[in-house]
Amino acid sequence: MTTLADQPVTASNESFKLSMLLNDTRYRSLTFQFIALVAIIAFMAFVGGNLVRNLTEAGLNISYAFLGEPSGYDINQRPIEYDSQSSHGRAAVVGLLNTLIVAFLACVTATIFGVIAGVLRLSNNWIVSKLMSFYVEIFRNVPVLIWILIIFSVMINVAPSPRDFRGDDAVASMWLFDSIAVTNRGVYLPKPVMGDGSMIVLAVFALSVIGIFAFRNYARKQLFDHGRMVPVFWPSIGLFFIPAILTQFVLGNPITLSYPSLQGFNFRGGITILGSLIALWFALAIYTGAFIAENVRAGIQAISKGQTEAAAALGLRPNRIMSLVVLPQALRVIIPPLISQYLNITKNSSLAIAVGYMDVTGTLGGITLLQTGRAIETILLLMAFYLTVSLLISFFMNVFNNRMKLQER
Amino acid sequence: ATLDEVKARGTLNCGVTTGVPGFAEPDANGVWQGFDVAVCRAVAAAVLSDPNAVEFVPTTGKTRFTALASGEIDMLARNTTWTFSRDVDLKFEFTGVNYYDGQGFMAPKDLGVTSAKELDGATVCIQTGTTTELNLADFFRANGISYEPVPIETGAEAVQQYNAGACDVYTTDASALAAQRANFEDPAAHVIMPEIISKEPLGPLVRHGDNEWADIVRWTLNALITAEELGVTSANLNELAAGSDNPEINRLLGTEGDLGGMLGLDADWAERAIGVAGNYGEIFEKNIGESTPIGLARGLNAQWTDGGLLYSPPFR
Amino acid sequence: MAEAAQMQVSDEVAITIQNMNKWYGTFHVLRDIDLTVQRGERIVICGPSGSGKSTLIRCINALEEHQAGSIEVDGTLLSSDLKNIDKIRSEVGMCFQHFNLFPHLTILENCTLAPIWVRKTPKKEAEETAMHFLEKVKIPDQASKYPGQLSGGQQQRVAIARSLCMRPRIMLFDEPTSALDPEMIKEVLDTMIELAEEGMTMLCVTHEMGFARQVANRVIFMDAGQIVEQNEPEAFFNNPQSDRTKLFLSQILGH
Amino acid sequence: MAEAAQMQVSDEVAITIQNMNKWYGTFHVLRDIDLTVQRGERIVICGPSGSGKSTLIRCINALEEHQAGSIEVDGTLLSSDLKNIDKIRSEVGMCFQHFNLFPHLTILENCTLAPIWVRKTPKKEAEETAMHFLEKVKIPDQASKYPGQLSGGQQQRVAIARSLCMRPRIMLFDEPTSALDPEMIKEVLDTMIELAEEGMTMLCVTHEMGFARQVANRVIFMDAGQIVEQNEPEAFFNNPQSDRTKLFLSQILGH
Amino acid sequence: MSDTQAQTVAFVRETEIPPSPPPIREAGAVKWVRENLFSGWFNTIMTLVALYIILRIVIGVFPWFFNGVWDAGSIRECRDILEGATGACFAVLVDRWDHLLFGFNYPQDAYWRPTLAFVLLILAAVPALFYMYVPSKFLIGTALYPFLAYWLLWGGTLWLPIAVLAAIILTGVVFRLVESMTVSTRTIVAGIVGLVAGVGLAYLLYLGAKELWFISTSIGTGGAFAGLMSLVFKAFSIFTYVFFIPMGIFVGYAIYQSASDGGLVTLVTSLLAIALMMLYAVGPVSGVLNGIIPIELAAVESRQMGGFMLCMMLGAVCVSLSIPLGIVLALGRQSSMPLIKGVCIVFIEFVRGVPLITLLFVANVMLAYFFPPGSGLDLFLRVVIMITMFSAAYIAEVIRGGLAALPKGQYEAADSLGLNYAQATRLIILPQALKISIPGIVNVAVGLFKDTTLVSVISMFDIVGMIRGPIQQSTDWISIYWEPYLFAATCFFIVCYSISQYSQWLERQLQTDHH
Ligand SMILES: Nc1ncnc2c1ncn2[C@@H]1O[C@H](COP(=O)(O)OP(=O)(O)OP(=O)(O)O)[C@@H](O)[C@H]1O
Ligand SMILES: Nc1ncnc2c1ncn2[C@@H]1O[C@H](COP(=O)(O)OP(=O)(O)OP(=O)(O)O)[C@@H](O)[C@H]1O
Ligand SMILES: [Mg+2]
Ligand SMILES: [Mg+2]
Repeated sequence: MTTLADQPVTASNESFKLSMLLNDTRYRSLTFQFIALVAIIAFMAFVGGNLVRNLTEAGLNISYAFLGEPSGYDINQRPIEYDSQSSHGRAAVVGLLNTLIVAFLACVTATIFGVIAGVLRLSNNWIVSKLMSFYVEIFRNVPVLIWILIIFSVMINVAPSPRDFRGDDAVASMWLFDSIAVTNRGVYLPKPVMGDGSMIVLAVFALSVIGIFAFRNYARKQLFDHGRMVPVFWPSIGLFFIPAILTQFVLGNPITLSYPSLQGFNFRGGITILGSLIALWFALAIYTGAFIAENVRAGIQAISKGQTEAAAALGLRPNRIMSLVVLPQALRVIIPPLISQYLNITKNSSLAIAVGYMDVTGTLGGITLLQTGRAIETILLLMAFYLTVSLLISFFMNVFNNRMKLQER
Repeated sequence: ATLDEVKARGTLNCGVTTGVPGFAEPDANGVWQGFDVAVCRAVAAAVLSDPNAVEFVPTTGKTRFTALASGEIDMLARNTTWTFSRDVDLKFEFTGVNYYDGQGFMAPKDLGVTSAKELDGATVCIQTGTTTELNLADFFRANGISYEPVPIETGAEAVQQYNAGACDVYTTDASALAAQRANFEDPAAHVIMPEIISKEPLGPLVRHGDNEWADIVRWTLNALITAEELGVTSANLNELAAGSDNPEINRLLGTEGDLGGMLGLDADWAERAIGVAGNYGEIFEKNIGESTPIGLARGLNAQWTDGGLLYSPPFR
Repeated sequence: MAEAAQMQVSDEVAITIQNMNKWYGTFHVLRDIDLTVQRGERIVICGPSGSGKSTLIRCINALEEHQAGSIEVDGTLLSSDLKNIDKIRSEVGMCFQHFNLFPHLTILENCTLAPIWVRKTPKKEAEETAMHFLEKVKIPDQASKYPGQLSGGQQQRVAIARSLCMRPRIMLFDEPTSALDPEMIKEVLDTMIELAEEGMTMLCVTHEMGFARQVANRVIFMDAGQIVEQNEPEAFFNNPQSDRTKLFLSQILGH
Repeated sequence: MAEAAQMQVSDEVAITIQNMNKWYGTFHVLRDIDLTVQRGERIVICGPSGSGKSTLIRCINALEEHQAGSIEVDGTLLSSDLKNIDKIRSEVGMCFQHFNLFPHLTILENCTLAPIWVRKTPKKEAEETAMHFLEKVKIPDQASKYPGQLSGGQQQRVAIARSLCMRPRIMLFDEPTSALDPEMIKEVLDTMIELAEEGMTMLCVTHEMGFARQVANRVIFMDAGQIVEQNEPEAFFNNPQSDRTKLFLSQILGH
Repeated sequence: MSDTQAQTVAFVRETEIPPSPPPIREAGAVKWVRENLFSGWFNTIMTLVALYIILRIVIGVFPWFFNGVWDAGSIRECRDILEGATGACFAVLVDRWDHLLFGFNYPQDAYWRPTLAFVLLILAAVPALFYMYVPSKFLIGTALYPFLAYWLLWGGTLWLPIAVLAAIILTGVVFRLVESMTVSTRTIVAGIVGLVAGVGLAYLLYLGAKELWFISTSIGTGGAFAGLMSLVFKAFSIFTYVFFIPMGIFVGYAIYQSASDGGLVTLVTSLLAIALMMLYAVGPVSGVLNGIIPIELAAVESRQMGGFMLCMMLGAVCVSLSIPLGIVLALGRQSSMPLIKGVCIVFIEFVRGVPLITLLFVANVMLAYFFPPGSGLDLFLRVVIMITMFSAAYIAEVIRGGLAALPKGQYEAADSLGLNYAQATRLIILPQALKISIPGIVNVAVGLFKDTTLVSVISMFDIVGMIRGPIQQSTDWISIYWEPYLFAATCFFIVCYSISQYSQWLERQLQTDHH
């Protein structure tokens, strides 16, 4: 029946009366919104007018010209090229990248800490579960700023300084056949130097990584098609290392390592991971890990006992119950709060300056602000940056939530 | 105008740091003490006849300029370096220099470094705040050597790092270096290097455009300096205020001429200012001098007559 | 119908429980349970709430440990040996009161999960079996939906199909209809009757007396953790021996 | 009994629905509904699931908007004018399938809430009225309990009492018994019969045919958003006219 | 049916089997250790690792802790006493105890006031926290507490908080009065109120329009963006010029019109009443009363507050302010009106997206520019505004969860009983939604309390600010590090841990509660 009657009719030919603006459900909400709009504009007028007047009175103007001027200061961690002659704008970008670096590292590590602690908290080993509760409670209930300060200080006092490596009676020594130096200024790792043919080794390595995925797929297919269980873990490990190492050996060591060594005041050569980065990274990770541990625990406990029992009654073994039944469901519960924790890490990384790590709050919102005195401009930029990051993260979270929504009637 | 506001309010709002040993710090009773603080008190005594009529407003490096610009404070007396852009671009008025500082380096003796120029590749702890990072960058750049900066917010944290060996050298204003070193467990194990890589004239500042107020602050500071030059001390102040043979002392202390009236104050404004804690030299000795735990020598801050830079324009 | 069903009872023993006792802490839930179930027998267990019915059948597939006595299923002694537990569980299907379907998997995946991972059945084969049993419980067209999209009766039938996919020799039902409305109860009972007619060994906790009369070989009445009375349905309902049973039946039938 | 009840129907019109149409998006749920209800009439609405029964009675009480046609309740035209909506809602009581009691308030508070806040009745008076109606539905002793502490049947009766406290002239019931078990159904139906005997105008969506026979003046059968047939109960059940009705009745009575 | 089978099957128990105690396999302690610590190789390894970690920590910290010096005047004296041994210098806590707790600036003879306020806070919190056990009349004490606490902390005349309280109570009376008026009386009130509100609004809007024009003329110089902004503001200004009179008339008329149902009139009258009283009555009345019967404490300015007390104050004030704001935001976000919903979403997402420390910078360096020149809001107030906004956004999200958890039937039932939006929200929806949200709100509160330490970055002397500023930078305690931080951590741990334990307890209570 595709008659006119299949479409809703909206026409209403009552005559309009002023009181309908208030009493008629159709106009009422429009009226309220109009009033709200006027109120917002009035508020803007108040705030904006004061701002303009105050700025004129102080003889200030809003200008972002300073971003193009040379910054004049150095930054200890430079993901992109930068020196003291670069502009403030570039310094801001360096800081921004530094923020993202530490936030990313801390997110990954916090997740690992959190998952381990959350699972161990449910362990039936009394001492371990109590230790984890202790960890969670002590970190959750003390401000993160204090933790950052304390952890940083512990690290610089516990790790040896480069001085301790010096001399014949050195108190400290490098790890793993003199290839890694752990100092309170940072960790120095060997850096690969690409010789001839190293591309082949890399290619083999890349292929073997792809191979691992292929192998896993194959194993799954074997199970699904022929009901044969192929072991996956050890072959994967082998596949990861053996082909690349063999090629390296066969081609006569095209990739060599340049080891860090103590030269002058510091270790040089190799890859440096700054101490302040490590401290902030670790502090944020261990602090947020405590919160994530709670989320993980709650997520696992949210899966009703019935699910485990049903799986057990079907004959599934405990590790399979975990991976096939409990975890897939628990993840739905765990991931949304997990993402908020990631947001928190990003925001808390703005405390970086307490350990001397030059994140965006340290460069743009710190030295640049200090040198140029452009408080309003820099703070607006800062807010815009953090806002963008969190909106992006929230966006991904919503996408995830929608995809993972349980099908219901 | 600021003067009227201050008088009407009955207190002087003076911006200070959140704490620099010897320069500005609240003691165990919460009373602000220190070298910068003394300037505030002197101004308060000159204007309001009461050295305690000061509301100390602690500011950080980031907040100090807005606090002054927005009128939250009447004057800023904290370690703020007098630079061109602050004076001109940020629209402030520096009213003089109460401490000639310069950025220096400190290193452990066993590092075997005697000059800052040997610091190629060193890790440097910088206490951020004023112009330190810029000076450092300029110095190393000018000498064509490299370094690893470690910016740190507070002196306490810098000392933590420095003592744990997380940095080879520690740089900040020489006065602060000396103060920190004096309180190390073994002060003798550390050397302050001869190079002073920057000029850091530290002084009080006020907002641009209110010249009457700027004059009051400027000449109060000058009164303290001149008093030392002329030998006016807290001990002989009362005696000299009754009149002396030196016409300049008389003009300073208001027994001759009407300098106070020109400032919009009364005749014995300077006497009150000096009466708070004595002249510049006395203030120096009491707060940061060699007899204190801070233990600073006069150095550049000696009177010009003693080979220093302190040179107050004449009271005439 | 009861006569017809009885025909298929064989002389082989499926489950032997001897002198089994269980405690929760110091609370004695099951006392001296002795029970032998023949292959193909269909047993209905009833009794007041809290009498230990659920606990009993949960002990049979090792969801709970018992502390004394022995349980033997298909000749395998239930001990704390994991191998035996696995063996028993793959032979005993269980159907819970609250279905306990896996909400993150489709109906088909619910049904093929255990065959693939426990029995290592090839996926294709597992899916065929699953569809077979889904047809049996009359919901093959729901196979690709998620549990949350089905009605209660349908969910319960999926739960039955899921256990059947493991081709168990013995099925345990724990009040399979008590969460359902009358219309759905009928659907589920029909499915169970069909199973019964095929000669499946069944232990079923239920208060559906109609079902008991129609299907069971034996009705067991439990109270306070003990088996108080057991008999053939006709005899049990028409001529209960123990006073406790009489009281219980008067309540349940009068309702 | 049906005759006795019929006595009280007056000639005044309580509800007039003319040519009413409603859409959800583009889905046409109600089509050309015409219905006149006299004061004191008791109407039972039945029909297959999804036929729009709930939607119809929710429109009468403005819980849903209709897009075409008119609904007039007690002489007040239901339009988007809030005043009219308020007026109608205070004259029409509604009783939901899932009770929708306010769990954070006691039974007494549930019943006095609307009289106090909407009718501005003094609290004391409102409580007296509430107790009166709670007595009427035979649960005066539960007045100070919370809804969570009552059984389903008791909750449903509280829901009825709650709407009665507003002294509505018209009561709408949406499957008031379908969430209940048989014993509780009886409790609720008894209460409704009592109300009917007092001459309350009632529209009731239900499949309880016993209730329809005993109480209704008229039975309305809906399908696919249309009123397919309406008649007096005897005639409706014994001699349905439309094929659709016959089919429906055969299912529902055969069950 | 064969007879034999019938016989084997029939079974009737003749005697009851008595319950017996469970079999005992192993003795208590040994069994416990075996089951909980060494029940498998994995468990055994974990136990050993855990024990090793604990041991290391204890060995590392023990001497430092127990060599602690408690009595010294400065860090130098401490060192002399220790003579090179490892040991803490807890003397700093003794020496600066008052500063750590109250800040260095709070008058020493008035320490009893915050202490008393703290004790009273605990007493006042009890009826709210344990509402299920404490008779609800004790909540009156909780409601009175803020006024008393204000007086204790800030000093001044007691009559001021009393006058404010009186104004609030009076407003309540006005509310009741207008609500219970007959329609004809209310029409008169509505007329007057409508006139006042209409004229007042029109005037405010007129000022706003002028202001907007002023903005547009003063930003329109540099560059395309500024030009565009200038145009936008011009448009706004014209919009407001066009609408200020109609708007005033309309709002006045609307208030007048709503006399019959009374909701709007009542609300506007009460708002008007409280605004007028706050502006014109509270100050003079309290002044006069204080003139007659002076009850005064020495006034303390908020910039003199500091130490842990400042954290507690900020925490308590901001949490209690942000709950109502959070409720409004949550309701706004659930609103069906796109504009209002949009504004709430933008606000919430904006505030949640920015670190608190940046917001605090805003409070410190920017907020002053947004107020009329010279109005000089004090820093404490600015910080309170920012933290309140911050936590309100989080609380709004928690409450939104609670609102979403309510079944739709509750809204429908309220509608069908004829309750209007305000009544339904206040009587039906919020009580239930808030109850669900309590644990979440408590979590936000704990987080907020911890975040109060961030005010140290804008030169306020909370406990961390106190340590990083005046203590570590004093001549006596120069660069002392561990001891004060340890103390601060302990303070926070005690408070936060108690709150989170409370929250868990409450969660359990709510679970077992009738629903
Ligand atoms: N995990 C447990 N810990 C302690 N006691 C328990 C536990 N599980 C069950 N019980 C107790 O054991 C007794 C038997 O429980 P069970 O579930 O077997 O009863 P049931 O006969 O199935 O009752 P219903 O008909 O209500 O399901 C009950 O009294 C119950 O309270
Ligand atoms: N909010 C909605 N949006 C879209 N479609 C709806 C909505 N509510 C109900 N419907 C549809 O409108 C139709 C009528 O629904 P209604 O609830 O009135 O049926 P009913 O006759 O009461 O059925 P039941 O006996 O199952 O309660 C159904 O097909 C339903 O799917
Ligand atoms: Mg049970
Ligand atoms: Mg319906």
